[in-house]
This record gives sequence, structure tokens and C-alpha cells, in this order.
Amino acid sequence: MLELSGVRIAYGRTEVVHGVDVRVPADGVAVVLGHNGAGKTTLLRAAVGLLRPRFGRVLLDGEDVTALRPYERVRRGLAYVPQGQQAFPQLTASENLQLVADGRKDGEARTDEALDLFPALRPLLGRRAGLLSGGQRQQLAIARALLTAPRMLILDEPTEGIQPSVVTEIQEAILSLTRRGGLSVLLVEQHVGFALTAASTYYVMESGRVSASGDGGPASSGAVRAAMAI
Amino acid sequence: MRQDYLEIRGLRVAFDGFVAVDGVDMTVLQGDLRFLIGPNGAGKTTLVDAITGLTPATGSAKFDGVQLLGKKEHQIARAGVGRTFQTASVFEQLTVLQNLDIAAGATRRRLGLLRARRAVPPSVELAMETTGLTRLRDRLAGELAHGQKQWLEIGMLLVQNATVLLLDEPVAGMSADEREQTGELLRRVRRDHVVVVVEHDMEFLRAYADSVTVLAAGKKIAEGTYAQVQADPRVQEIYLGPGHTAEVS
Amino acid sequence: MPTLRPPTFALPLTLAALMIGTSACGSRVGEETAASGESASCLDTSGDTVKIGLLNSMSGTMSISETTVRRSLELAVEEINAAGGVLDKQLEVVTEDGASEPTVFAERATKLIQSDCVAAVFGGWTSSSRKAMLPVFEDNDALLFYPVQYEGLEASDNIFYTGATTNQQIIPALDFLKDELGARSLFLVGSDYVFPRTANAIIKAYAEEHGIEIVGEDYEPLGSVEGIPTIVNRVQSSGADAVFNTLNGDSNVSFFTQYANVGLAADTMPVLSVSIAEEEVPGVGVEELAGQYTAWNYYQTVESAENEKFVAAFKAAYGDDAVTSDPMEAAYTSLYLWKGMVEAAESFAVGDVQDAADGVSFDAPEGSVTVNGDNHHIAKTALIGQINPAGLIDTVWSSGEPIEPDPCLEDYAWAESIEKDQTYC
Amino acid sequence: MDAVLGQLYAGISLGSVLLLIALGLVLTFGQMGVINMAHGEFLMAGAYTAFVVQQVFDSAGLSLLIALPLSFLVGGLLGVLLEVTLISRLYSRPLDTLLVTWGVSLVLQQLARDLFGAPAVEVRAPRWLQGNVEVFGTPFTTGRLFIVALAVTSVAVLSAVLRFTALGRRIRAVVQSRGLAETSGIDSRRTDRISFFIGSGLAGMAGVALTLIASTQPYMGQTYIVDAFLVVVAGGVGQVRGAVLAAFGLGVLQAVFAYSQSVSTAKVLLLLVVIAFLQLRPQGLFSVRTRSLV
Amino acid sequence: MTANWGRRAGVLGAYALALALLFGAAPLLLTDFRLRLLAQFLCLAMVAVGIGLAWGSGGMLTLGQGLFFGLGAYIMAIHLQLADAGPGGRPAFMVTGSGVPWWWELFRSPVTAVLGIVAVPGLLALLLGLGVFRRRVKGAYFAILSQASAAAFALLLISQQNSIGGSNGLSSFRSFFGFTLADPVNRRMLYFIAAGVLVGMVATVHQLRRSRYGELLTAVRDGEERVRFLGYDPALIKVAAYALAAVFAAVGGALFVPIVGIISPNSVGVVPSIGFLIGVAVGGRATLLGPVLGSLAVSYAGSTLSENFESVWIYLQGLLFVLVVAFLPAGVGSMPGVLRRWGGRRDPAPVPAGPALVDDPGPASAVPAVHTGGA
Repeated sequence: MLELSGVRIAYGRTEVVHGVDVRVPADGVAVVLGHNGAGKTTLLRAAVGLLRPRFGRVLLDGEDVTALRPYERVRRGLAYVPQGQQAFPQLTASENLQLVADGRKDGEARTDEALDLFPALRPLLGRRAGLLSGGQRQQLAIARALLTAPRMLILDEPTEGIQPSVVTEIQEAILSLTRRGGLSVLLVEQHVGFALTAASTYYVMESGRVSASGDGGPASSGAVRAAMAI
Repeated sequence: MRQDYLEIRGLRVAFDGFVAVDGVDMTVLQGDLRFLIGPNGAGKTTLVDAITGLTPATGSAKFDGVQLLGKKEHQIARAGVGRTFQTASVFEQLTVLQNLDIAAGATRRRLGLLRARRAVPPSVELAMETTGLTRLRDRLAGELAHGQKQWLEIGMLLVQNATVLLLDEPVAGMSADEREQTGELLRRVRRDHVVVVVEHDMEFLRAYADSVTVLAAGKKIAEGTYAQVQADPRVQEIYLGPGHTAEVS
Repeated sequence: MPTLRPPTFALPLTLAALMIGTSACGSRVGEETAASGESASCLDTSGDTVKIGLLNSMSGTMSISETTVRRSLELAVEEINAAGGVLDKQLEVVTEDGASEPTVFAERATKLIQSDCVAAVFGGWTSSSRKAMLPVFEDNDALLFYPVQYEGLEASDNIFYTGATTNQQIIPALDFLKDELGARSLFLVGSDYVFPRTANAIIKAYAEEHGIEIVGEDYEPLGSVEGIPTIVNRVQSSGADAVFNTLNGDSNVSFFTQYANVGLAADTMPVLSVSIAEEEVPGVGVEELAGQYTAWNYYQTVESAENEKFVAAFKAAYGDDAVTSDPMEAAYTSLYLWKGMVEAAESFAVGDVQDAADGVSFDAPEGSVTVNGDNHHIAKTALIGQINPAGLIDTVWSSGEPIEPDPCLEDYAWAESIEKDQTYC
Repeated sequence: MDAVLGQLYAGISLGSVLLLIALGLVLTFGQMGVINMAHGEFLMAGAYTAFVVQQVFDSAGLSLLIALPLSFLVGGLLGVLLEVTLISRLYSRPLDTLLVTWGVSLVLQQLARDLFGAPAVEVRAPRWLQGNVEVFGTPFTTGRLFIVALAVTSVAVLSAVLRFTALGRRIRAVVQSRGLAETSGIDSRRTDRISFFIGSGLAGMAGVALTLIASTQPYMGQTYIVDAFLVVVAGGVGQVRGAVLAAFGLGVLQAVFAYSQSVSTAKVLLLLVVIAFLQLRPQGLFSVRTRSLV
Repeated sequence: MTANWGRRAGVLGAYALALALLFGAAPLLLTDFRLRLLAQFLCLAMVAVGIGLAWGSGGMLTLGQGLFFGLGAYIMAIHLQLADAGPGGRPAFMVTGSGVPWWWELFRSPVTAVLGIVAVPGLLALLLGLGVFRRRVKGAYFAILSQASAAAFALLLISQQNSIGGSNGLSSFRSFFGFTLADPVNRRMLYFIAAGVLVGMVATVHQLRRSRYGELLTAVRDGEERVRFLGYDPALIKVAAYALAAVFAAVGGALFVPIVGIISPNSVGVVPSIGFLIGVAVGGRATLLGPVLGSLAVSYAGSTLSENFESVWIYLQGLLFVLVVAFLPAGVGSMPGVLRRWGGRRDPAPVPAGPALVDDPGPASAVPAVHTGGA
């Protein structure tokens, strides 16, 4: 579904991702693990088009989208939940969703569907997103991403920095999404256990390179931990 | 030799109702290479920001008996507290030498500033040696590799005469070799500095930390040696993730 | 950067250069300037042409007015050349743009005199442009013909003022308001610059003498309109018999629009303007202006053979929509007056022209005008006009005969209280 | 006649003019950090649009009604043209947009001069906008009432658009986080362009309004541009309510100064007050924590 | 070492050439009129040198240099008027009031006048600058504020008809510190003084740029936060450059007065203040000689072109601003490099504009907020 091949990314003169290949199969879940600073987020930003790789290509469902801007990729079925529970802080929760639902025929239905996934959001719709807790904002962010009817969902550390009670909710929501089918997921995660539970493929990144990769599932835990030197 | 220490009591930072740091106590002694860890959003960087005057905070942060909170950034810096940033922030349009020379000069007399540099100050020379940048002294900082920039930043702290060094993810994005060199560098400087390192890299942490403070959701949840912290079930749960607990223990 | 140290030697060098500069200096105050007499003119009269300079703002805010002056100057040049020139020499025009900047006027005037070696320069509009050029013409002993009514209190030997001075415009206007309209109280509205301020000082002195009450005085910054509602509010609540308006340019648009809109009108509280001529009327709005008064020395409607010819020639050159106005006529006249002076002197030399100037007269479109050799202004007839619905101005009162120019108001006892420029008055 | 009421009206009417001009800047400066010095020339273009329309339609009332939307279009299209050709290259250099658009404003002024001539042209006001309505014995001129109404309507419509429509949500989203908006499927460049269109269109409309009270000439835009930016800055960049408050505040303050001092010193005092205010409160009356230019 | 010697020789050569042109060739070859014009341009170039320092090196876009230019010019003009009027005398233009305002008397003595020219604008800049920089106002806000201050100053001058000549300004000066201005020899002297002062200013800026202060100023431009964490107060560093630029502008204004013979509000408001920037932008804001050469070139072009083609110059001026700032932010001198880059591969950033997708910018504030072009 999504394929990054030979991607090199630089900030100014400093290259931080040195030729990375990552593939997310259709209906599959790939997870990228690695320490902070290994280049995971940078890689995801290139995948959605917020950064332009210096070399390499980004293919979405076989189509080369390297030159497309982020919103064009979104319209082709790519959705992105960035790191850090991002929302439009001055917009209400409901505006945050409506913004994406605008102009979609199925907007209302999808909003309902997304809210079913996170029922905790319903009573908070009138509140400004900036006033929500981190966990609520993250749920909002995922809901917002789902409104675009994605075939490919990219999640950057969706449970990072969120109170433990909500973490479970979010993890379960993600798992339910991956099981539903019709959706491929690329996940960056530090919680190895959860990551491997969800993933069909894993990649470990270190210093801008993929240092290990393989099939997902709890069985690969040992190999991953070794690769990550935990 | 007198021991300097950084003493933080009840430090609290709130933005628009959101509490980023929630009553943290921490004491760091000279010679103790302290690592500060915690998941993203735990308030590590905010803590550093508060100590260095970038973010208003309540509570207390004293160094050498001097209350740092409420002072302006440059006054805090002059009180001997220096920091680096997550993304190396060196002056890209200036050379390595110029970067270090500026860092060394905050206490220079005003009129002295109007003269060009005649000779390289010994402290700068030393810092270039310590950080291994002597060869690159006339290179523009913007042209340095990522790791070199980080070292340059640490070098700037050294010549700045800071006794407290607050380093925000100094080894992020570095290669294994570079990490090792950085670790050695930190070991060298901890003897006469109070060093606090915000870091995620567990391997690096294990290799070089004398002590570790763990933050989560703005609160301190554990403190001690690496082994002590690693064994703490709350740390395992919050930092390393639920799936991790069983296997480690 | 290592050891480049040029400044260390550059500084002493600079100092040395400064010392050379200052040591080789010329005359000090009080000494006779050897140079000024001979530097006077590089005018070349050997050929069959002679150069004159036209210096008007063709760009910037003043270009609105000054381009029309340029046109009438060019018209006069064409006519004179067609009629055989001056002393049998064709006029060769050097044009310069004053760019609405006094400094540019000074710069270009210097160029016209020193580089182009013109016999005389025609142009300028704002007082600041004239003030900027004045020292240039005096220092170089050259001639400027200045075509616009102004605040008076000046009389340089090197300038001929062919527009009205205050006693040919302001004072007749006041006489008109007092005697014809019976105004016993006035409100003074003006733009904030030298002409309105000076004019109003004169008006206040006049009012004191003649028992007229000045019930208000307000100035709007040049080119601005923000204070207009306040001014009109004040005018309306002042209950004045009439308004004396020295607003310049675009502020008039706002003023008259607001004036009409709050319900003030010419028949209840007339406005007499001294800076609105025919070409400004459409921009301000004919509807708002109709019935209001102006004071000038020339209107397009003046009935004389000379004017008929002038208007016809102007329309032929610039289209039927073109209108003529007082400054345009004064500029046109200024060229003919210079021609008269040169022919009287039989010389283009500045000194000779100055000597021959007194009494030179010309049958101008406005009527006969005569140069006063003492103060270099010209005797002109004052005309009060009323703006008609067609946008032209009809004469409703005339001084009957030319008024001798009195820029320093020496003949008016009540004007003694006004501070005057010591250099000229 | 009640002088206080008259002055208050004078202040409010000036405030409305400032508001109409500044409203467009709230969008362009506030959203994109673009310091568009040619904004004043869009205003001038709007005023000349009114003039041109009047050449076609004899009735002043009809032509005003046609000129209003048309000037919006003219101003807007000029704005989009500027955005596409120059400003879109300069988003990372906000200060440079200031200089570039200054150059553009010079060119536009000269162009207007060459097209329409230097002298002011006459734009006739329709009969129903001449004269006044008396309130407590104070004449409220209808021309200025129309401007007040236009300003109030524009603010109301703009606020409603920003608040309740899909476009408004998109604009606000892009202001708050461009990257997040892009990855939520919003074409942020197109949104910029629309914002610029609306902002510049508002300037064009303000130009038509100005023809009712001031002269229509090539340099008319320059008269207001500094004031307009001060309104936006004093109100807090990107804040419609701030701009409203600042514009009326400045208008009334100017009227108070003009009344108590003199008209010619009022403007100086006003500028000094704004400069002093901004030294004390550089973020303006209202501020949100967005990535503004401070 | 040889490279250094080469560069040193190059710099020496450049200085020598400039001095030879300024002090040798120009006075020998130019007519009095052209020399006067050149002297006028040199005064404007002084303002440009200051802007180069404040804007190019320090990143402060000052849109209000007319304020300081005007202060210097008016103080000089007041002194010249009083000197012409003689002891106890009153300047000629004061027609509608009586007496000389008290503050005129401050500048009656040549010594206080010269002191005032430097001190008044310098102190004002210090005050304004500290107020603004202490509150961390920068970028566009600073630019708009400085522009407003120039606008206020021009309006103030216009509203003071009787004490400083209103919109007419002050003109008709007869002498300059005892020397008759009508004498061509003295005019030449004025030219030499202007040239000498300009060279002095360039040398000063050169010295500053290579001094530690200069490095610090660049550091503040590129990372104000970072400098703060090194223990400096950036406000002080910036205000020093700002004040020096103000003094340069004032001195330029002061010399402009006897050379041109008039100072009026027209030369100090918003439009001329921005006009000062064109030359700096064209020449290259962040270079030493760029502002001077650019300013001279633009003045010259303006003067010659508008002599011949009136409206063309306005178009050209506008286009110059647009083209240079938009496409050659480092000045015309950077053209070859830019062309080379255009010839090569261009990769436009995929996300069009502005801020990146980071919610908590944190140290991003240490990243330069203002792009000031290459050095």
C-alpha cells in the first residue's frame, strides 16, 4: 500500500535519514521502532509530504506521490496522526472534525463512526481543542484522520505522553481498526509490546538507517529488543 | 573543593490550565552525571526551560544559593547555568571559533568587544580540544555535521563557564561512535560541573548515567541509579510500556 | 577572519583627507566672494537659439497641478517661437522634473543653471520648492519665474513672481466678504503649511482692523482628510458668516463633500477659496462647489480677446476638455514678460534683464499686467469668482484696475503687527 | 447642536474607514504574516473601479451598487495575482514581503497615474448618500453612515464566514497550524489564495467607500497604509475583534484629540499614543498564542 | 598565510582605489554641479551604511531612518539659520510669531550643534530601541513601529509651521561654520568633508564587523534566544547597532543640509525612509560595501533617469525593489550564484510556507525568525 524506497532526507546540509526502505503491505500493519532521534518521525513526515526527500521515492498504492503535496496524498487515501496530540487549539472539537468532514458526502456518517470509536469525545465536542487533555486530543486527532476515509493510516507515537488509562483505550481502538480490514497502518511506537501485537511487519531504525526488520507478532520480541539494545 | 549543587523544590509550570511540570523536587550534585528521562510530554524539556528562564514557573530552583526562578535568561546564564537545545542551535553564519569565542565572552568588558580577536583565548583553545573541533575551527558552524554541532554546543557551554550544564538530548541522531565520544566527553566534564542530561537513549543512559530521575506527566516518579530505576515497576509500566513489564522482571 | 586591519590606516588617511579638504577652503563670511560674480552664467547667446529651463513636478503629489503649468509654458514657447522667437533667437527648452520634492527642485535648478546654461528658469509651485530654489538662484545670480499665488513677504532680485501676492488676492477677497457679502465673522480653514498660516495671520490682522470676528481657525495636515469632519463640525457650530478656505488639494474633496452633507450651503454660509481653480473643480465635485466663491486674478471665463485666443490655443493643443486656470495663465504670462524684459534690455544677461524689468507690461489673458521693478512682482487685477454648475468660474466682482503688488504689505498700517522676513521686507 | 455627539460621530466614521481598510489586512497579515504594503493600492484600484463603472452607468446609485461587488473582485484578483507571482515565494521571509510589496505599490501608483492621469477624478455620490439625518439636532451625514454600515456589515459577514462556514474553518485551521491542516487534507495554498482574495477584495471595497468622502487619485492608498497596519498591530495580529476595537478606538481618540487640541496635532498625538501603547503591549489588545511574527 | 596576504592586499587595494576615486578622480573630473550631486549622494550613502549595520548585520529592518536623518538635518539647519541671523538674531522664515523658541538656542553654538547632531538622535534611538528590544519586539513589528515613528516625526514637523518651518522646512542657508556657502571652493570643501566622513563610517563598520561585537551582532540576528542563554542581553547588543545607525543617519542628514540647501518634512517621512532601503537591498544588505555602492548607484540612477524619463524611473524603482528583494535577497552581487543555482536542480519545498508541523516549537525560537539573506 505504501512504499518508501531509498529515502534520504536532510535538514539543510545535515542528512538524517540515509537511504531507508519501508513497505506497508495492503491491509498490513508495519511498525517502525527505534530510539528518539533515529529518524522515525522524519521518515513519516516524508511519507506524508511534509518533507521532501533528497533522494528516493514514496509510492502510495503503486502511484509515485513523491512530488505531491500533503493534502493531495490525503485525498488519495493517506491519513496521518502526528506526534504530540495535535489539534487546532482555537477550534472546538467539533470544528476540528467538521473541518475535515466539510465537502464530504459521507461526512456526517463518518463523523458518527469515528465518535463511536471514541465515545468519550461526544460530550466534549463544544469545547475548544486547546482545553482538552492530551489523551482526548489524541483521540480527536485519530478521529480526524479517520474522517478522510483513509486506506493508509500513519500514526506517530499515538500513545506517547498520554495518561495510562487512556493509552489502553487508544491502543484498543487502533487494534480494532487494523482488524476491521481495508486499512493499512504504519505505526511508530516505543511500546514494543503493543507495537508487536499490532504489527505484521516491523522495522528498527537506528541513526537514520533500518538496522533490523522482520515479521511482527509477539514472537519477534526478542529479536527486536536485541536490535534496540533494550 | 567546594561542592556546587542544583536544588529544585516544588517546581511547577502551567500553560493555559495544562500542568506541564507538577511539583518536581530534585537535587543534583557536582560530579554526579544525572540523566532525566521520561516519555514525550513528561515535562523534561519544560523543566529545563523553567530552570533557564524560558518559561515562567513557580517553586524554587537554586544554584549556589541563588534563586534562579524569576531571573531573566541572560542573568541565569551569568549565574552559571548553561543549556543546549534539542535541535543544535549554533550560529550557522559564524565559524566554530567565533561561536566558541562568543560563548566565552559574556563577561568580557564592553569596550573589549569593539576589538577584533587578536589571539584565541585559552579557554576556547581548550574547549576545541576537549570537543575535538580544533581542526574545524574556521569552518562555518552551518556546515558541520549534526554530531559536531552538538559538540560545539557543549563546547560553548564549557567556555561559557557554566557550572550547571543542562543538555537536552545531546546524542539524538548521533552514530554509535559519536555517542561514545559524547559520553566520554560528559564523563570528563562532570568532575567540575553539575550535569543534567535529558535523554531517551537507554543504552547511552546505562553506559554513562551516575543517577537517573524519571518524570511522567510532569511528576517525578523515581530517582536513583540506573539499576534502581530500571527495577522500579512504575517506571517499567509508564516508560517502557505495559508489554515490557513481564519480560524484564 | 585573521589579521586584516585596513581601518587602522584608513582612519588617519580619512583625517588627513579631511584636513586637506578644510585647509583649502574658500571665503569666510564677510569676505567678498571672488567667485560668485564670475560664476554667474555660462549662457551662450552666439547661436540662433537660446535655452530656457522649465522646472515643474511631473511626478509625485504635485504633478497634478504642475503638469498643467508645464503645458501652458510649452504653449507660450511654441507661440513665441512661431512668432520669431526672442531677439530673433528661437527658444530651446530644457525640461526637468521637480518630482514634488524641494531637494530635487534645488538640484535640478542648479543643473539647469550650471550645466545647461539656461537664460532663465520657469516653474515651481509649492512655497517649499521656491524656498529651496531661492538660494540656488541667488548664489548663481540666475533668474526664476514663479507662476503661482503665494504668501508674499518675499522679494528676491532673482525671482519674478507672476502670480498674486497677498494684497492682490487675500485682501481683495476680504474686502469682498466684508463689503459685498456683509460678513462680520469668519472661520478660517486651511491646510497646515506656510501659505494658509501666513494668509491667516494677515486675515486676522485685517479682521482686527475692520471689526470682523474670527470665530475659529483650523488646519488639516496636507494630503490628509481625517480631521475634516471635526473641522466641519466646528465650522457648523461656529455660526460664522462665511468661511475663508486655504485648504490645498485633495483635502478640499472631503471638506466640500462633508460641508454639503451636513447641510451647509453657499447661500447660508459661503466659502471663499483661494486654492481651487478650474482644473480642481471636477475632482472636488461640481455639485458640492456650485455657488461657492474663489479669489484669483484670472478665470477661463474672462472676456478679452487675449483670453479667447489663449483658451482656444490651449484647447486646440490639449483637447476640448482642457480648462485653463490662474496659475496656468500666470505661467503663460511669465514667458511673455521675460520676452518683454529681454527685448527691453536687448540682452539675455541677468543683470540687464533685471535692470530693464521695471514697467515692462503685457496684455495677458487676465488683462494688462506690469512688472514692478522694485519687488519683481506684477500689477494684476483681482477677480472674485463664483463657481457655476458647469464647473467654470464666473467673475462676480473685480478690483477694476490692476493692483500694485505689495508683497511686504508696507502700505497697510494694520499689517505692521505681522512679523516679516527681514531679508526682504 | 451637540458637539460631543458630532465629534463622536466623526470618530466613529473615521474608525469605520480605518476598519474597512484594516479588515483585509487582518486576514493577509494575520493569516500569512504577509506585510502587504500594496494593500493601499488595492484600495486605490477599488476607487478607480467605481470611477470606471460610473463612466458606463449614468445613475450614481446604480453604479455604486455595481461598483461595490466589482471592486471586491478587482481588489481580490489583484491580490491573488500578487500572491501567486511574488508572495508565495516569500512566506519564509516576512520582512522581505514588506519591501517587495512596497515596490509593487510604487508600480501600481504610477500605473494608475498613466492610466487615469494625475489629477483626482470625480466619483459622484448617489443622491441618497448626500445630505444627512438629524439625530438630537446633530447632522449625521448619510455618506459616512453608509461607510459605518458597510464596515459593520463587512465585519459581521467576515466573522460569520470565519466562524460558521467550511471556508472559515479552513482559514482558521491554516492560521493555527499549516502542516496539520495540510495533512488533514486541506490545500493550504489554495486557502491562502482565497484569504488573500478576500482580504484584498475588502480593500477594493473600502476604496469605493472612500470615494464618498475623499478624493480618488493615484496616491490615495499611501495615505492610509501606515494607519491600517497600526490598527492591525494594535488590535493583535489576526484578531478581527481586536481590529474592530483598535479601529474605533483610534478613530474616537483622533476625534477627541482633534477637538481638544487641533486637527493638525491630533494625528501626531495619535501616532505617539499607538507607538507608546505598542511598546507597553507589543502583542496588541488581543493575542492568541499562534506563531505570529513577534 | 599567503591567502591572507592576498586578501589583505585586496582589501588594501580596494580602500586605496576608493580613496583615489573619492578624493582624486571625482573632484578633478566632475563639474561643480555633478560634484555637489555626488556629495548629496554621499550623505544618503551614510544612512545606507547605518542601515547595512542594523539590518544586514543585525537583522533589524529599520523603516524609520528618516526620523534620525531628519533630526540631524534639522539640528544642523537650526544652527545654520541662527548663525546666519547673527548674534541674537531671528531666522527669516519665522513670520507668524515672535521670538526664537528656547530649544533653538541650544544649537546656537557650533559646539552644541555638533554635539546635538550626534547625541539627540543617538539618545532617542537608545530609548526607542531599549523600549522595543527589551520587550522582544522584532521582525515586522519593529519595522512597522519604526515606520510609524518616522510618520509621526514628519507630521510633527509639518504641524510646527512657526518654529521649524512646517512643510516648507528650513532653507536659504548662507554659511557653514563661518564659510560662505556661495563660494565654490567651500562647496568643494563640503564634498571632501562628506567623503571623509563616509570613509570614516565605512571604516568604523568594517572594524565593527570583524570585531567580537560584530560576531555577536550576527549571532543575535541568527539566534537571539541562544545568545541570551550564553549570558548576554541581546537588547543591549541590538540597541548599540541601532543607535549607531541612527547617528550615521543623523550625520548624513546634517551634512545633507548645507550641501542641498534645504531640509523639509518631505525628506524625512515614510516614503524617503523606505527609499533609503532600496540602495541597501540592491547592493547587498549584509555586505560591507554593498549598502554604500547600492545607495550611490540607486541615487545616481534615480537622478539621471528621472532627468530624462520621468515616469520610467518610478517603474524602475518599483521593479528594482521587487526583483532584487524577491529574487536576489543578498543583493545584485549575488546574481552569479543565484543564476548558477537556477541553472542547476531546484527543489521547491513541498509544504509551501511558514511554520512546520511542530506544535511546541521549544527551542525553535532559537532558529532565526527572520530570514535576512546570505552574509
